[in-house]
Amino acid sequence: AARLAAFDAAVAADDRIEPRDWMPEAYRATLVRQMAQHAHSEIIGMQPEANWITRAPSLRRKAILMAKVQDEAGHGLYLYSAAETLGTSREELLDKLHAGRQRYSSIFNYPTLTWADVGAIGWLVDGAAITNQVPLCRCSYGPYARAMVRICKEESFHQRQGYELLLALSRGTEAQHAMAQDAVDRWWWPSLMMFGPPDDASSHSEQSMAWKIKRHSNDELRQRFVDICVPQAEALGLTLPDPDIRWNEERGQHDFGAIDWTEFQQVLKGNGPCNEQRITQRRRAHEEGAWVRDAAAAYAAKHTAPSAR
Amino acid sequence: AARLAAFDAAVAADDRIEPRDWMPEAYRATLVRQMAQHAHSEIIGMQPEANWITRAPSLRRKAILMAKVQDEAGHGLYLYSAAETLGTSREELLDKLHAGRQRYSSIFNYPTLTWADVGAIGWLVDGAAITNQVPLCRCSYGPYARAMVRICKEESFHQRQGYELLLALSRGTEAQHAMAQDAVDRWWWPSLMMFGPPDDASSHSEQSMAWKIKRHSNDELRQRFVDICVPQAEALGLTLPDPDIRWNEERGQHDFGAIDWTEFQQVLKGNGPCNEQRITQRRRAHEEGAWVRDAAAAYAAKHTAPSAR
Amino acid sequence: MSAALALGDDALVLSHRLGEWAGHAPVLEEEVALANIALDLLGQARVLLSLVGDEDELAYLREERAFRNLQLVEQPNGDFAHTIARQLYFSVHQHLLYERLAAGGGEFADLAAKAVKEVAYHRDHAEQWVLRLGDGTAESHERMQAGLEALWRFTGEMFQPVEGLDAGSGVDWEELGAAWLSAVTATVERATLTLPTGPRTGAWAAGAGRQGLHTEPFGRMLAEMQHLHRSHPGASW
Amino acid sequence: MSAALALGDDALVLSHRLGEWAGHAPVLEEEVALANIALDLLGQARVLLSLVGDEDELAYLREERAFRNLQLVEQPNGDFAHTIARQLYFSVHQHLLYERLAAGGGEFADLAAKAVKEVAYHRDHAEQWVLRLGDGTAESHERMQAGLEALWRFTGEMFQPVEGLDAGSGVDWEELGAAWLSAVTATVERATLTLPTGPRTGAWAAGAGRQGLHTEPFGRMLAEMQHLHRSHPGASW
Repeated sequence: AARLAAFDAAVAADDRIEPRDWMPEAYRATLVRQMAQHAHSEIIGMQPEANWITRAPSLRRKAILMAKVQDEAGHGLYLYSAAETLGTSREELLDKLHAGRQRYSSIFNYPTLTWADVGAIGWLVDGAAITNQVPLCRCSYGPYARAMVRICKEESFHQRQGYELLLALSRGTEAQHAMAQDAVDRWWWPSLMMFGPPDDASSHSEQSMAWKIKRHSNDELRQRFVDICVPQAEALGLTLPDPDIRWNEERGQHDFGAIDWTEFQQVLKGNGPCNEQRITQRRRAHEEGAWVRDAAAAYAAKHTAPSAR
Repeated sequence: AARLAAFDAAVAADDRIEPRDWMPEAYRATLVRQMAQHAHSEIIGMQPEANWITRAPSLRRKAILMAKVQDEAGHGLYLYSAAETLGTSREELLDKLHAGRQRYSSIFNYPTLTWADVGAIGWLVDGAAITNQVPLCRCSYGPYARAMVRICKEESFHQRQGYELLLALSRGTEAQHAMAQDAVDRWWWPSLMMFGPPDDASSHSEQSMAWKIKRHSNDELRQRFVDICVPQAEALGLTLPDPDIRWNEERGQHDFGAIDWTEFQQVLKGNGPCNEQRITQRRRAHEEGAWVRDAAAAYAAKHTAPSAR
Repeated sequence: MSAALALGDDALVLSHRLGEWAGHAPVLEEEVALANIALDLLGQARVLLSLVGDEDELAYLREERAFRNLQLVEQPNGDFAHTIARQLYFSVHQHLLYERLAAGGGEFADLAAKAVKEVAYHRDHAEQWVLRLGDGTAESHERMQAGLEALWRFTGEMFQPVEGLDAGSGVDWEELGAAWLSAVTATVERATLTLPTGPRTGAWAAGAGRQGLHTEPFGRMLAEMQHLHRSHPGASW
Repeated sequence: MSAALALGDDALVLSHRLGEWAGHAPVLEEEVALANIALDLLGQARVLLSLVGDEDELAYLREERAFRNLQLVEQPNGDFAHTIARQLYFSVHQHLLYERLAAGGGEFADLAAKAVKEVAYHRDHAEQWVLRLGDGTAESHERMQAGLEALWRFTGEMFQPVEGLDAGSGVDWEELGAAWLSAVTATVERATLTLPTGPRTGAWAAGAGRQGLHTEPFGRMLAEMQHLHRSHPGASW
């Protein structure tokens, strides 16, 4: 009880909880679940973009895209490491991902159909991710907060690159402009769904807010995202596919249309366009890599410094 | 001895030897070897052309190419069937091919690097094959001769299509013309090698001539081929890559340059550009298809007409 | 002409996928058979696309989002059982559709009447192989079942009405869907296999191919198919 | 400028092949490492191609026969051991070559001096993995040996003089070949593997990449790489 009081006090004082500190089991479990989902999203999220590395239309863009996908692998590494501070190994978390017992962000179950999708992912998907993640830099769990600082910095770089890619297309040929508009049409609504169900239907939120893992509600963040995107879309010369978007003087925010939560639920349930494909590729890479990991382990065991034996 | 005399008489009289007829073991062995090599060449020969089916530059050409590759599979079927009349199963012959104990024509160890190569294979490789094969339509062994009649008819169709493909390129854009010339430059010499070593170095020829399996020497056929190609190249507006080609009034034939038999021997020995690739693809297709063949056999066994059980 | 484009693209794309088998088939007879089917489909595609415009411009110069084929036909070949599952689902559909179009007397009646015989052969080829693989060995049974499962989710799209094909041309889409289901069920059961039970379209992917929404492997297929043609703008071949 | 084209194409093509690993690597650390190497090579390629002309025109608008890269670097990835074998053969060569170019004071000296550090890392990465796989498990040993064998025949081409790179730029090709052989032999033996013994070039393929003669998989690689760029003539990206 004393430990719980100390924990509560630390959280209340906006102190950081560190791995060696005592913490409630539910807090630990919530963090592991969230960090794992976040790490999984980084590595599954490599797939839709990697789909275009080999077809990038200029060497400059190819270098940018490769570096971005590499950063995502790097983010996966930080996040799995941060989760390890809570006593769960990467191997364990990957097994859960492959068995379908842990999730990754549903957004990556949509396909990248054209080059413009790479831009739309940068602008909208990374944009939504940042909106979600910036508050996590002040999360009560230290290792997670510190990982997020680094990740957010890189993500905002990616977001600007995505925006700039779309801008080049929007100002390019007619076909390029159409490609950019088409991508925004397809990615806009799924991006809004990235903030999760509406507040009145969200189950985990309250406790997470109390623990200062989460600091804003889904709907608050979604509104913030819409307000950021509307002027950016205008600057891009592209239209957001929602006729109901308009400035609401009274609220000082944008109104926007109703989200089709049926689609969200379907994708979440595994019936999205790429659920099967993403998890299959991930499992296959892992299985086909097993002999490599085994070899590295066997070699390390053979060649440990003799003094350590 | 009486049987041998009857056999010799039949061959001398240009009668056909049929499967039920007695024949010398060496005659049978020579035929099996030659027909197997011929059948193997058809199925390995599908690979360099199939390499371009998915990239054919017009739907008309794609249809022509698909049909051609299909014909080659069909020729393989006739020839394996013809070989079966001598008591060797297709399975057995394929095993020998896959084990490297029987050969296929070395020409297929060269890669198809551009679309024009499809034309050059049709014009030159099929052209050389026909020159070799037309006399086989009068081969002393009936089933082989009859298979060759059908095959030659289709091959000469392919040869004309190859010629026409090259003609379209030669008369097309500058880049297309260059592509055609480049292909002819690469395929000309290997095509001349298809007739086998020069007569003074050829081991099997004499006996085969006596048995009327072979009716012309390697050098005779090679000369015939050169004489056919020279005016065709001119009509195509393409150059044969041999500065020594010139009309010899005295002989009434074309002179031509010396062949690099070192290259021929290297390719024959397995060191050509695609030897490894061709046989690996063939083996893999066979191995990966094993479960399909097993299933078909198991099904057939289960569902044989009850009366037959 | 969107119906001609839809049917033409189905034939064009499936023909291409079957063409990828050349040199890789499990047995020589199947090199011949798969090429045969691919050639029939390519022939159909050429007739149908020519109703819309220049066949080569349409095949080689459209971008991915302008193709109107079913997502089913663009799926990669996988193993032989996977290809056969795709053949079963598509050829039963095409056979039933072309029968109805031929009988319906609409604008595609002649074309369908000409093609229906070859399509019946494609269907027979697929059904025979489903029987052999389903009722062959344990391994082939398992692979055939896996092929049927993997592609099941793409089958719903086949029965979403195609603009330009309606009662006037002889097609009642609901009836077509029911006829397909009963034909496929019969074959699957005879082959000792089990009809898949999952959803027959993805949430967002429902009928998406006809609206130009495809799957990721399709873009790579088009890159290979179109590269040479696009490399020589304006050239004749 | 044919030397810049040769070296630039080597880097461009190998970078592309390594980029194909993205999302498929056996372990997350290798996603990072392979992408790192691919990025270094792409950077080199951009500098080198820019010496010759517009980097994108050269990368996207040349036909297969105009590429001057070694056949080694265009070989498909195969399994991880196959990729590592390709990395070993190439990166040891590139490291030794760039060391000599940097020291030689010729026209590529500055460029090579800048790149030699990253190339040393590529070499170290490859050598470490050859050790781990060769001296790891029985399976990894066998796969690593198979990778070395399969690519051995493409190694001879690396030591055929490149026009524009001679004694003046610090390269003695025979000495380079000997240095390579001794370095590769040392690593292979430390890894308990056996140096392959077959011929080091195909008869007709000897040094063929530098003359624009490539292998069949390269054409498909280019189709994928160039398709989008070629689909929008004149567009900026």
